Amino acid sequence: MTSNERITSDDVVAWIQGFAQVLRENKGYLTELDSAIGDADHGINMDRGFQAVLAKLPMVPTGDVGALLKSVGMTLISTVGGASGPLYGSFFLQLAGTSAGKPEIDLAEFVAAVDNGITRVQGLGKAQAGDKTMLEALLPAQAALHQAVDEGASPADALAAAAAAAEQGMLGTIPLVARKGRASYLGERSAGHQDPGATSTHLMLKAAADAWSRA
Amino acid sequence: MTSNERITSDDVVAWIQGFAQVLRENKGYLTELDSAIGDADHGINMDRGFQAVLAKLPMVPTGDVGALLKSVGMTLISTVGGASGPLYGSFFLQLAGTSAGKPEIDLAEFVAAVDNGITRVQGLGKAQAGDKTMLEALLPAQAALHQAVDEGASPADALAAAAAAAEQGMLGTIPLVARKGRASYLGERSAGHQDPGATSTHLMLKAAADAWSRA
Amino acid sequence: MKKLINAPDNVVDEALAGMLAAHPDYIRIEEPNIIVRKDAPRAGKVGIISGGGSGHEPMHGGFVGMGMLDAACAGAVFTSPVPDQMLAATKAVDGGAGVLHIVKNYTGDIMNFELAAEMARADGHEVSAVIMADDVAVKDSLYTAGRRGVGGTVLAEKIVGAAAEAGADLATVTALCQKVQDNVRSMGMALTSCTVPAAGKPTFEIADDEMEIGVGIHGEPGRSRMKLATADEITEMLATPILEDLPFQRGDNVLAFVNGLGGTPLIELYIVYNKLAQLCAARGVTITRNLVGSYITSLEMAGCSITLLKLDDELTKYWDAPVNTPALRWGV
Amino acid sequence: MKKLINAPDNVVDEALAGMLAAHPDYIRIEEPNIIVRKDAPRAGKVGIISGGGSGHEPMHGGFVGMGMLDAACAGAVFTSPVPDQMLAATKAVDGGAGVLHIVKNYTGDIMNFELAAEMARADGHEVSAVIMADDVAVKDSLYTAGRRGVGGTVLAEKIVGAAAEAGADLATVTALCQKVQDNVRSMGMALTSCTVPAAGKPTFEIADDEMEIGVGIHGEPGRSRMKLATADEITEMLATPILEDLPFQRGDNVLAFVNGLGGTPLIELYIVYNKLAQLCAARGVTITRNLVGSYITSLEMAGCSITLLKLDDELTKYWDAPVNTPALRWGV
Ligand SMILES: Nc1ncnc2c1ncn2[C@@H]1O[C@H](COP(=O)(O)OP(=O)(O)O)[C@@H](O)[C@H]1O
Ligand SMILES: Nc1ncnc2c1ncn2[C@@H]1O[C@H](COP(=O)(O)OP(=O)(O)O)[C@@H](O)[C@H]1O
Ligand SMILES: [Mg+2]
Ligand SMILES: [Mg+2]
Ligand SMILES: [Mg+2]
Ligand SMILES: [Mg+2]
Repeated sequence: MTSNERITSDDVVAWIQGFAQVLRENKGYLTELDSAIGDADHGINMDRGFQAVLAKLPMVPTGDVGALLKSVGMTLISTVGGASGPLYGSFFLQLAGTSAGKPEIDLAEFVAAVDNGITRVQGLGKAQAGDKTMLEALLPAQAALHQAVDEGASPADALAAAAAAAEQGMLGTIPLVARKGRASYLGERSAGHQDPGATSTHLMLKAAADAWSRA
Repeated sequence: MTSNERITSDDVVAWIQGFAQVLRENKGYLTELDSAIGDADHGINMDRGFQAVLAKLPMVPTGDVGALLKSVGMTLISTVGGASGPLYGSFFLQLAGTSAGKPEIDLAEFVAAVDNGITRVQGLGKAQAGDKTMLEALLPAQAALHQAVDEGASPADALAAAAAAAEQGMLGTIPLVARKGRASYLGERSAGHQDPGATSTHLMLKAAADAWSRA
Repeated sequence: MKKLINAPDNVVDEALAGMLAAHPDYIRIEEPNIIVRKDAPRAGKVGIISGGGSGHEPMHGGFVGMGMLDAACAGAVFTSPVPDQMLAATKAVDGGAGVLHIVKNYTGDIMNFELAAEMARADGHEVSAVIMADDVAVKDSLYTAGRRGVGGTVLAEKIVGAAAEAGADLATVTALCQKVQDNVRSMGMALTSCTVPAAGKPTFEIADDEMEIGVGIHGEPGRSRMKLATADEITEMLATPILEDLPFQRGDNVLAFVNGLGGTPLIELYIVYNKLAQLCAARGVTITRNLVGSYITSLEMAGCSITLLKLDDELTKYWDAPVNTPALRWGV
Repeated sequence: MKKLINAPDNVVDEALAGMLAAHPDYIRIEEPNIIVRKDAPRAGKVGIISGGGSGHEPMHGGFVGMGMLDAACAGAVFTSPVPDQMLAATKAVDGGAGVLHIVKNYTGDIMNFELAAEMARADGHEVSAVIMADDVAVKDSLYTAGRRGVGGTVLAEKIVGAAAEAGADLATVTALCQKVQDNVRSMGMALTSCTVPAAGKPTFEIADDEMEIGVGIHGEPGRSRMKLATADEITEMLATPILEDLPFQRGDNVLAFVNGLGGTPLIELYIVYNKLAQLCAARGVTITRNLVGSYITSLEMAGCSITLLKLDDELTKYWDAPVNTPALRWGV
């Protein structure tokens, strides 16, 4: 891919399928992270949601990025539950935002949609940077994406940079004391553990980078 | 002691105190035997009962073998519960039988009382030789006691012989399949385990032998 | 041993004190450890008493109240109460119409209740007794102690209690209790052992992948030790011997009772009930009444038992009759 | 993992099927996994719905019926239900007087109920919501998710359900529910962990001589991991922070609720209640109502929770009002 390459609905399908695959493989790992500071279900929740997403894919009109992302968001909201359901679900609904009917979008459009998604996650969850949530992965990724756009990077390179930034953010959750979500009940005892949601967010971005670099 | 020696109320007190002591020491062992083929409480039950018996001793008129044995029987019935409570309790009530008011009794009187005690145990429990109950220890002991009387043995020697016979009977319960008591619910699976009640009965007779040989 | 207790020797006394503190409007506690219906004796009403070792809560004390038991005798954990208790209970509840002793078939219970009945009769009380022996896990025989009294006892206490409340005489409630016994069958299973507080360690060892089928409510080993199975398979292992023992036949109406043994949560009992309902339907046996919950327990043992009672109009009427006790309540 | 289940993924569906089979006279089950009062909607009556992750049975489904909930939404085990469920439940029970959502304070529950309320309002339903957050084990703060909703929820559902049954309007029941929240405090402890079926292993490791004080109903770690203590010491560790938080004061009348977490038998709960009654009495706090049993559980976790609700005449009246559900029943 090069800077002027675009993100097609096939790219999005590959991303979603890749992420679902990764969640399958990391179901136990994410659940284990959640059992340390939460209620031992994050991997189970995300896997349940994305298996449902895969089941719905065939029914989604092809060649429509917006319809695709909207279906993902709706399905997650309807099947995941917990904190991650509304958060990931609304995030994907916002991603769908302006791309309804479009067979493909460019990186700038994608990044603008990601901005809306993050805004919605913050609006719903009332969390901020430093609260030890998925935002610890999303916010650095957001910055990386904007820089990539400015530098005219390709979608694949942009997402690779975003995934790398998210991974740093994910690792950065370890020392943090949670102030939102179930982990916050632990207070000080939440420090020393990696946040499950930040981890799944890193996996989500990495799945996009992997899928699109293969394109 | 010699054949014409008699069993005084002090001898009986020494026996009861000795048995209570032995039950304390074997509480865990008897309970463990009961947990294999019963409900894990025989040692607890017997210990509870004989601790109550000890507590009552000071209130019993001295120099009265019958009153002493009656107090033991009544206390056991009122404090032990389970199968062993009525059985041991009634056994001691029968032992008290004809010795009311007597400061001492001879071996023949004692053995006759034991006969009544065993008859009562059989009447209450409806068990027979071979059913894997305390009778496996009582019946051989009964035979040994009668032989001892015929041979003019001393109470101490008679009880030593009875205890030895009871021990054989106790060991003899191991291969038996229980037909009475909780253990009978196990059917074939009760074989291979020593009966708790036969074990406590052996300890009871051994306690008498030990107490009286010291006299 | 992980329990919410203070000292093993105080478990029964403190639990009774807690029961009294929680339910002073239902019960009073009298020495020696008997739970008596607040307004007993009721003149002209047959007194219904039961009792047994503790560790099976809410049975029996939780069933003392209007339309069920007049008194319950609480023995040491898993040890039948002593005759003094049944004698005191009989005296406390005899309203002049006599007293029925509902006795679970365990050697100790039988002998202690018998001694108590002897004494009570000697004191001029009219006493009858019915032996509950509904556990099909135990092969019955004249030469053995016979079947254990388990879940059927709960149903008998409810039904007989209703009849006594309605004014039936001693002969009638005694016959009714026997009728329940003749028409009820049960079987249980354990996933884990229980621990008798005074013993301090599990009554039996069981591996993480094993279960005990046919276990007794005192942790007595059962019919067989098996590899862990699914809820559906377990339900079938319990229901089939029950159904075929009476036998329950096509066209029968039954009360189905799925009971938790103390350490098993309600969500699992409903899964068992779901399968039981299917099994009964498949045999043309209609469940017209049911009870799902932990009513006859074995301390903290994880597992369940199933009880089926063949119903007719009389039994159904008395089951439906109002009951107002700490553990069972309806129609009031 | 030792459970009476078939497959982890079927636990909730099969338990609901079992509930329906056992209580067809109380409830109906509608897609997607909502338990609806048989006769809902009732014209002119405010609808009361709640819901949350499964694994807390009988809460919430066992509280659906006359005088309590009109519908309960059953999520996956320990995972809040999805908005579709609360939307469907709201539609199913709205008798024209609006619907109250009783929400336990967990991020997931809050967000899913919020999304559902948005959709329901968009469909023309009048919806209000009250957040239950009564767990004093969690230090409260504006900057955190705040306290967890635990045992107080059971009491709120009973009291608010009675008011709605009596014809109170949406604003009134909403204010009443908030009043319960403002006057109720709880804290729990665990002797053992629970195991989420889909996870297959215990949520947390705990040694044979340890306990977790302040545990959450999803096995969330609590205030502190300590050496096992006596029931009296544990009761004091739970009751003291509760009493001092509101605070409950000399002269107050309270409802005392001693709850089992799923793996703890009733006999132990009565021992805890016995001590709790003494502690309240010592502080001049009078227990005028009580509830002892396993009503809000954490799968098979062994442990208990204590909840105290400060009562006034209004709350007492609605607590005493008739209730007829699978899990709570009196006055009918
Ligand atoms: N208020 C919030 N804002 C953003 N993310 C949150 C918030 N609360 C929780 N999360 C994320 O959700 C993750 C937990 O998701 P999950 O375990 O599926 O839901 P639940 O906590 O309801 O069981 C946390 O690791 C955290 O990253
Ligand atoms: N019918 C009976 N006749 C004689 N002895 C019996 C009978 N039933 C049980 N026992 C004796 O009682 C012992 C068990 O006593 P214990 O454990 O204290 O009572 P329980 O079985 O009620 O728990 C058995 O080991 C057996 O020796
Ligand atoms: Mg979670
Ligand atoms: Mg025993
Ligand atoms: Mg016993
Ligand atoms: Mg969750």
